Amino acid sequence: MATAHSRSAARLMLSPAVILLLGWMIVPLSMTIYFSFLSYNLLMPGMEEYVGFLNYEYFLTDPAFFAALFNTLMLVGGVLVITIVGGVALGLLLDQPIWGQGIVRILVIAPFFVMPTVSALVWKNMFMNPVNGLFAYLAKAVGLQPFDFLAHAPLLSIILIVAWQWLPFATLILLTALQSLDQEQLEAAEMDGASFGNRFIYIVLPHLSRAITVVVLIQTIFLLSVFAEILVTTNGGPGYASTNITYLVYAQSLLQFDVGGGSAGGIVAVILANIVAVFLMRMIGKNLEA
Amino acid sequence: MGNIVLKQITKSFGDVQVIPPLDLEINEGEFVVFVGPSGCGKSTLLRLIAGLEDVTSGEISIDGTNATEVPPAKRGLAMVFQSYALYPHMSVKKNITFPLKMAKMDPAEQERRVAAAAKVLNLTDYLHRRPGQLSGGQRQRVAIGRAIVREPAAFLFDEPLSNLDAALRVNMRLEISELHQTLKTTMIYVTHDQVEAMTMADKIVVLQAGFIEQVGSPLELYHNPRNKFVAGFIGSPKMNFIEGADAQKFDAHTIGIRPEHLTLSTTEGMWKGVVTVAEHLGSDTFLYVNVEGFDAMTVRVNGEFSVKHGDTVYLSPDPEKLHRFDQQGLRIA
Amino acid sequence: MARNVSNTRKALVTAVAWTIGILIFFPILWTILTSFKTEAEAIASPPSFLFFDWTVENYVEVNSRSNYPLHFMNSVIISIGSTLLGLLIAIPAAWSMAFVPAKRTKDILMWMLSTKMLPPVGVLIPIYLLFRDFGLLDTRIGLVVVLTLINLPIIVWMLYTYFKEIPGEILEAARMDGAGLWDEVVHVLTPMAIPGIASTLLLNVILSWNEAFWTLNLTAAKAAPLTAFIASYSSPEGLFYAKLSAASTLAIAPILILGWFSQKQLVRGLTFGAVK
Amino acid sequence: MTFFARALMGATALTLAASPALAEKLTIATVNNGDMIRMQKLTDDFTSANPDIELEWVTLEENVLRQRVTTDIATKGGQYDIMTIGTYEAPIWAKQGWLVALEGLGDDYDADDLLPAIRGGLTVDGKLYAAPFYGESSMVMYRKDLMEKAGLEMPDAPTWDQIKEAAAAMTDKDNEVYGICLRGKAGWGENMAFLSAMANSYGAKWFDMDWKPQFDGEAWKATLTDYLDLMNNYGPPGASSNGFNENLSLFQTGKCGMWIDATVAASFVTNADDSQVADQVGFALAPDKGLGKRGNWLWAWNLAIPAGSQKVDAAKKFIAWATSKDYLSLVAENEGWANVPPGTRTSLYENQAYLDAAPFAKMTLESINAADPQSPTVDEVPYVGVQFVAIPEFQGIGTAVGQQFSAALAGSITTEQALANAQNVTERTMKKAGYIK
Repeated sequence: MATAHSRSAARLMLSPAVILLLGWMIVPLSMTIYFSFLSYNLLMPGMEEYVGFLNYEYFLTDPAFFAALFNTLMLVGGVLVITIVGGVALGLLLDQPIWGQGIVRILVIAPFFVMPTVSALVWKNMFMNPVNGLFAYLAKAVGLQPFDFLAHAPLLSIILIVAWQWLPFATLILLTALQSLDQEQLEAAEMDGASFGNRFIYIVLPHLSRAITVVVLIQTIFLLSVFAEILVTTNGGPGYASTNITYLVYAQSLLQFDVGGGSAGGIVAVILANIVAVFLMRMIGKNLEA
Repeated sequence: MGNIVLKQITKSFGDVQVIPPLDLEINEGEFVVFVGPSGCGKSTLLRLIAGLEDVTSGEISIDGTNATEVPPAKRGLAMVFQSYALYPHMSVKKNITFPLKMAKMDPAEQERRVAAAAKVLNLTDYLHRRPGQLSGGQRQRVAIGRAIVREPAAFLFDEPLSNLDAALRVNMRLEISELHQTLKTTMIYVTHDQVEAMTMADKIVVLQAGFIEQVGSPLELYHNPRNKFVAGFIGSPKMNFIEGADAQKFDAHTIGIRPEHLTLSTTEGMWKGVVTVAEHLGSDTFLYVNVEGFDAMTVRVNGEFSVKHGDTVYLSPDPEKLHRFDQQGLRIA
Repeated sequence: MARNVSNTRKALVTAVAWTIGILIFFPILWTILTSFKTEAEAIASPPSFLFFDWTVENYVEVNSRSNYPLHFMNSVIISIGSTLLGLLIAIPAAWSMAFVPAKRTKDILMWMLSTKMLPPVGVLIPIYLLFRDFGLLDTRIGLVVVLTLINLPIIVWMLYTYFKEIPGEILEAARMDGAGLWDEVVHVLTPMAIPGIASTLLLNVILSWNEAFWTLNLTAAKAAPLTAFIASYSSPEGLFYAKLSAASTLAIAPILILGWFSQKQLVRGLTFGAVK
Repeated sequence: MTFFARALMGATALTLAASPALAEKLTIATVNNGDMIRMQKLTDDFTSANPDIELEWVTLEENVLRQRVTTDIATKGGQYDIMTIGTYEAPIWAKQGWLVALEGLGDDYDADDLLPAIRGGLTVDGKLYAAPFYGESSMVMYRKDLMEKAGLEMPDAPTWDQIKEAAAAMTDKDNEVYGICLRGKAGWGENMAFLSAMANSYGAKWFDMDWKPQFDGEAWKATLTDYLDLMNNYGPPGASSNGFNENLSLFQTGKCGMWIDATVAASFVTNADDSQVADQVGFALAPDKGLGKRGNWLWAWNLAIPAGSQKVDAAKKFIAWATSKDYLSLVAENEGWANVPPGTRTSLYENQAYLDAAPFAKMTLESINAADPQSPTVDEVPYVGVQFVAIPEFQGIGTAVGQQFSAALAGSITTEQALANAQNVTERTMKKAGYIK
């Protein structure tokens, strides 16, 4: 609702952002599409030739591709589940009256500030290392064999590291949402005879749905392109056990310097990301309208 | 200054026409109230005059010049919003000064006008407070202050009292009326409350679904409503409407009779009914009477009149004050 | 919370909350502690918690090997620069989306967000070639531009949700009061949205500070921020836990301190108007 | 577009101009290895002699470094004036014309003093394209005390069977002593460097003369089986993520009985400051299987100048300084002879002071001389390179195969699966690249 004047002003003010993002998307993307139809190895310049869909064929039939697809979904899903369940639990806990709430909140929020590279290095070397790591020490102290996290549960280990980084984010949003819950509603439900569990399911959770939606949306955006954590800890291995799509594309284009193959992979990743985006927007768009 | 003429203006949002072709003339110095049920287009009409919305077709002229394409700031109008729309990050003084600053007025003149407005509105002691530290009535006055310093051609009020409690509302109503007496500037006032319309207006414009149902002075509307809608909308409690055989007796499709124009008797009358609720207000008593054959009727009687729930009473209309309407709801003269 | 809670219960909840808080914080604490150990002590078994010979030799070593002040300044300039530039572009965009919504506003917003889902590795080579041609490799300006672009969708979205909470009538009042578009945005909207803008700024400084792909791949020496600094300690020959810890502490400390000091603002920023 | 480009370039030019441009600045990309870091600390010696040259260091972890410099040189990004590159890259890049030939490094540079095996790997068409900073082969490092305790003696040139016997004898898992530590972390420069070299001694090879991958052969099967056998029975936990550095710290903290890895490690494990077992380390040649090849590799980290650099003269000056005989003496003066970068110059191995200080010197030299990149395998092969195949595709397939073997070590797939996958991955890449139809 506005005048033609303000509408054209609005278009003018929106345009820098749209044009920049469009440029940022289209220029490299069209180059990538172009490269994806070439046989183009960075180490052999001057040998580029048109090869049709060969790069796509190789990328999509690569046994690593399906592993990577699965791992990507597991990684995103796993981290989302851990952070949301953990975030709700922590939120409920911190919503209680406690001494030193401010300090606890500072402790809980801290991992969010840590660079992904640093957190991966610290977890890998100082905690998960089966010989010198702290977990190995604890295991030995109670008489257990140290567990080799990155070799025997590589994907889970990465999920844990990433979840550690994102738990503060989820906790804070959910905590704030909990704090805005009308206390009278809960009391009314209690008067109506709802148990704690019922109050949680019928009152608290619906109230949190919007906050959970935001957590899912934002985290998915970042989790789809988790990269540094894998590069630092497992290099995608052993085998393809912790290779996600992003890492697979990286391996193609920057380990093998197969720019053609990497570009095809990049385009496939873009398509997949858009499928996820559409799903997400459908699911979430409604929840955000209100 | 302050003569506003609307010629054949229409407004559509997409395919929906919210204002069909409409003509209206507002004279200089008039206090005009747009009244109607919510969604009748009265706020949209005000926003069209303000320039916050474009007209789809037609022409708006202010003081004889065509203002249809003129941006809001240049129309020389001031507006008071329902939510007051004060700038929360500015002090009262800065709020009031803002339009003057935007007009790049001489600072000394700015000072003078703000001081004058503050004095008129009793805001002098609050000039350095933020809107958040003021009561609802004070905020309302700041919003008005911000409007008057500009010395506009006309004031536009968009339901300005709806966020105030009942007592304050009566006060502010008086203050705005007084302000109008002092300034003698055109004022256009939008409300859904017919009491505000009746008490403040020189001229009432009754709107329904974007149509102007009737334009006239408060008493004109009260006494000679042009149609059933206006008759039902103006006046409190609402007019009683009777259809069917009883209306036929008066050569009409529908007859309307105001609660204050019914006489009540415990012994005889035209219609017999049973009292369902009696509201004793002290000076007056409103009775809701279930009359056989048609709906409940409202009757206004003297406060001393003693009846209670379940009593049987007889009602008779004052034939002089009877309103008759045809099948289309138009008044039969 | 008008209810009275017994002190026993409060003590119990406090104990649980503190335990969990410390557990979550522990990796960071451990890193900081390790940075003050000698390399041998850093891998000693059993590990020493507080009672070891505190030493700053790792910090001395890190500072003699790397130009920490340069990397630090680069991180500051790049993260703040890109955030400010982003705000400059995003404020008008968010204004127009929030106050003059069109049919496709929601779609544009979602499209903007979806550009963030593209894997950056897929477009590194094209961007590298473009940067080379524009002479932007290893320049702060180049990184500011890239980080602005990758964070722009988030900035626009956050501002949009904040602006939506500002009643449109206030902007209309400004328009009636004779404010032009510029005055409206500068004198009315921006000051009213200061808390929202501040938290958007904070969150984006953090995201830019920690961005490790573009900052590492588009820089060499002059513009390399702390993410590149860390890359030189990640797995050298010999024992390195203590030096890695010192370097890590140096890399995360500034943003950790900033985050803690501005915690309240940030929490609002993180909630994205999600909680309304 | 051009306007935009110019505006941006103008803006960058302004920022660049802001820094004092009196001295010539060299941007040097290096790997974060000990010898390189030592060089960084000693550069005052160079800059005081060359006040008009300033040095800027980009120190990165090996994998990141390789990716950064390769991207930069292949796209002609021009971010570095001097790059640290390996023996693998040098010939490939030189053939592409990406490197400046290192002629005129000064009269006293004495290129003929460089070890022939190392120099040969860096020479293309008779010209040197990269100057070796340090060179290495691989050898067995073992704990003399543990061998003695086990009642065994390590021959100077052991066989794989003797290695296995020793590993079994030394393993004492209760006390966290593991008989043997080997690389397990996936990567063509990590586990595959070791495994390719080991495979050479088993008579295995990457490709036959038709570039057909050979992982389906018996020789590779024997190699991988023995490797897994050794590691599963006598290796440390978490071996599948152990690379050079991880094993080094394990060995230094006394957790390994033997370690077969780069000869440069010798100076670290015998350095009493870092190593808890410094005085107990013995050295032996890499093992063999009696087929005429030993399982040792050949590698050097080298300094090279990308073609198109505007600062070739200054860069040459620096390279001449960093890889000179004088630099070796400089390190010896400051840090002792044991810490000089090894494996590049014949004269070093004729220097009695060095031989006295470095008990591993003789074995290092012998190992380096025993490696022959031109003829790495028992059978004839179409490629050059001991623990790598000097073709551009190798980084990709080497790492992919390394992932499979690492997965086999982690126990998530079987030996047969690993070999089949390796064969498949290699075949696909070679087909795509057009080596085989």
